[in-house]
Amino acid sequence: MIDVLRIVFLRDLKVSLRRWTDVLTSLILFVLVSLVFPLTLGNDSTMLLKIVGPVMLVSALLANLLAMQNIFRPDVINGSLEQLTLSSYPLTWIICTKIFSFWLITSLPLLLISGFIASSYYVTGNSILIVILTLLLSTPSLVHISALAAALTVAIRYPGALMALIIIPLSLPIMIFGSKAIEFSISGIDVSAPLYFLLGMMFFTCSLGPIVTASAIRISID
Amino acid sequence: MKQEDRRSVTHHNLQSNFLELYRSDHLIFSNISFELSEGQHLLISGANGTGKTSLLRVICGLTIPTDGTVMWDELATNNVDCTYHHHLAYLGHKNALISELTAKENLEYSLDRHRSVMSTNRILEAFDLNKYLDQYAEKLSNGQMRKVALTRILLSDKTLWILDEPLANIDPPGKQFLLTEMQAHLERGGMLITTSNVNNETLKSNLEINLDNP
Amino acid sequence: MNFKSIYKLGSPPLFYKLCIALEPWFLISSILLIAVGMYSGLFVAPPDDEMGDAFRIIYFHVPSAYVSMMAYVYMGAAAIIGLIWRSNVAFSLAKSCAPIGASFTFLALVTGMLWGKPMWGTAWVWDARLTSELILLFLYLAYMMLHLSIPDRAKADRSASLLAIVGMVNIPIIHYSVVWWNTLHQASTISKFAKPSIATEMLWPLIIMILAYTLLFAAFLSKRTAAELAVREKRTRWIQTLILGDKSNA
Amino acid sequence: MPEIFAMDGYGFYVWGSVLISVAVLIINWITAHNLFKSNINEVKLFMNETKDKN
Repeated sequence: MIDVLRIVFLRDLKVSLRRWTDVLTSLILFVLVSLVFPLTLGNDSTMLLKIVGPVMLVSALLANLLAMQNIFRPDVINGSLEQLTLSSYPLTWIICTKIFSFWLITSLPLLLISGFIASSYYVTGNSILIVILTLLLSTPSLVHISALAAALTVAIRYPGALMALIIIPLSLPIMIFGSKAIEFSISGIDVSAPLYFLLGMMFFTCSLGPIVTASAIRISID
Repeated sequence: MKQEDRRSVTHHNLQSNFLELYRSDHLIFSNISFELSEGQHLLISGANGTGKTSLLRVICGLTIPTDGTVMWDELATNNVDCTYHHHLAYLGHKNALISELTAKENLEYSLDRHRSVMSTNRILEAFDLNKYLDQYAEKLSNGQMRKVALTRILLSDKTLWILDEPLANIDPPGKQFLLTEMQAHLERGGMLITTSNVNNETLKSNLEINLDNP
Repeated sequence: MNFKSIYKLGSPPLFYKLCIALEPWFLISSILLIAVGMYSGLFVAPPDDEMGDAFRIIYFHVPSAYVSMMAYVYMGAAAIIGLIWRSNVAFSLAKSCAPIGASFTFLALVTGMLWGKPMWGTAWVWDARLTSELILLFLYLAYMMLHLSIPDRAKADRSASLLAIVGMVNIPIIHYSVVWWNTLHQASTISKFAKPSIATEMLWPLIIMILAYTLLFAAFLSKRTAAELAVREKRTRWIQTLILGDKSNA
Repeated sequence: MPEIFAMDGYGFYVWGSVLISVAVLIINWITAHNLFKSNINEVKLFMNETKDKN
């Protein structure tokens, strides 16, 4: 079983690296969105410090929304997702590894970049670590919710708007607690409460997400 | 999997009774019953669009039929401890090849490859795919992609092969080799379900289901 | 235990007849109750000492908010039953809950804003309950949009039911994260429609209105479910005899 | 009588919500009724089709 998951993981990693333009689009979108706000709001540090949390989370959400559109779509078109559902291995675990490899490809670079972007927002000291930690805790949930939305809309021709309509309401708690965590760390308040919640949300979505996504795929492939 | 070992000695059989499928309220096929045991070949024939592919997808469990059940070793395929998918290899119209990977990687990364390198070379030699192994799958021609997909099926030592028009757009030598391979599979005690609308050089089949007459 | 009768209720013909039979009764009783409730709410109940007569909007806001929440839970339950037993009855129930629930959520939002205008001066106040209602409206829209954009009805039913279940599980999480976020921003606004400990003579019209709205929801639901069920079972013999049978009043 | 409608100054809001509630409920009933009628016709259409076919 484990070597099957390893095969799926390596295969998806290789495919995603070959399709590196998707990695880049989510990264570029993240940087661009974070670039727009200082330019439009002017660069006085108090204002920027106040909005760094929401900007980080919203751009992570948008990057996810874009990147996750083609997590299942190409595999359905070329028929390899059917082979995965027909394999004797549980589809939930295969979906779990697929989502993990996609998280590695699209969201991990965001974490690395977010440190620099946060410092460009005059964030100093360990708040930068908190920004990275918040994104580390919130992106897995976002990835799982977007994967579910992608699985539900895989049979639809233009799923863009519908995916946003599904993802954003479901990811509001992560948005709220994520931006609050960063805001607390900047204004020196104790950060553990929102971070614990983000951790809880992460385990909740990462454990139940693949199960629901697997059944969504079985239904869409029907 | 003790139960599995005791059973593997006895023969497997695939049975379906009164299968029926409606696609948004218009009938695709109904009342399909057959029993397939080891060494037998079931041919599903009929004109285009009479539901052959849908029937195959129902048999292999991708589509849930409106009525009727598919049984493997007397266990319904959606039963939890049914080992149907351990013995099933399905090839539909789509070749299940990832275009970003080369043909060799596609073969390597398919989940159920157990066969030795020697038999792999034999099949690749017969399909003369060796010179295309390092090409990306999207650059291969339709026929070559089909052959790579078929190689994956031939390599996977599953007892039941479900192939949707296996002989379509394959050149004569490849077709000949495929026919002999299918025959060898049946002699080894495997089971085979194929569809074909051009009923000329198909494998002689023990059972046949014709979907033409509504 | 009478599981048998409950299971029998799930059979499409019986459920269809039930819907057709009960619907007028639900409608009439709810209209009567609304008349009584509105009259007593608007004229009989004494004005609130703080808000004066503006508090009467509560008789329209709280029932619709209650029904909108109940409709989503009802939709989620029907979705679960539909996915497990693949029953057309449950899928029709889930599908017909969505538009009714969405209309009641819209109603709750509008009356909430009309309530906010005199109370806090601005129509839209980022109050925890109003924001949760708005998110609930988007969850309904997501369900309806997903159901509309998948051509094959059986697949649309199952995919949308999955979304309904995920939505139902997320409603409490979203609600309490909005409440937590709201307590951060402003001290909890003294709002009449947080648990109103209002006098009894103000309370009983509210109870009547809530009952009336629930009956109204039941009436709309049975009408729509009958319609959806008829379409899903149009191949069966029983629906055709029923339709031919009551040719007169169809 | 008129001061009843005034609702001491908040008349617009109270009666506004009353009107909107009644309007939305009536729209609900109309859409439900139309859906029922159109679905029943759809079933009838389907019956006629299948009747001619066999």
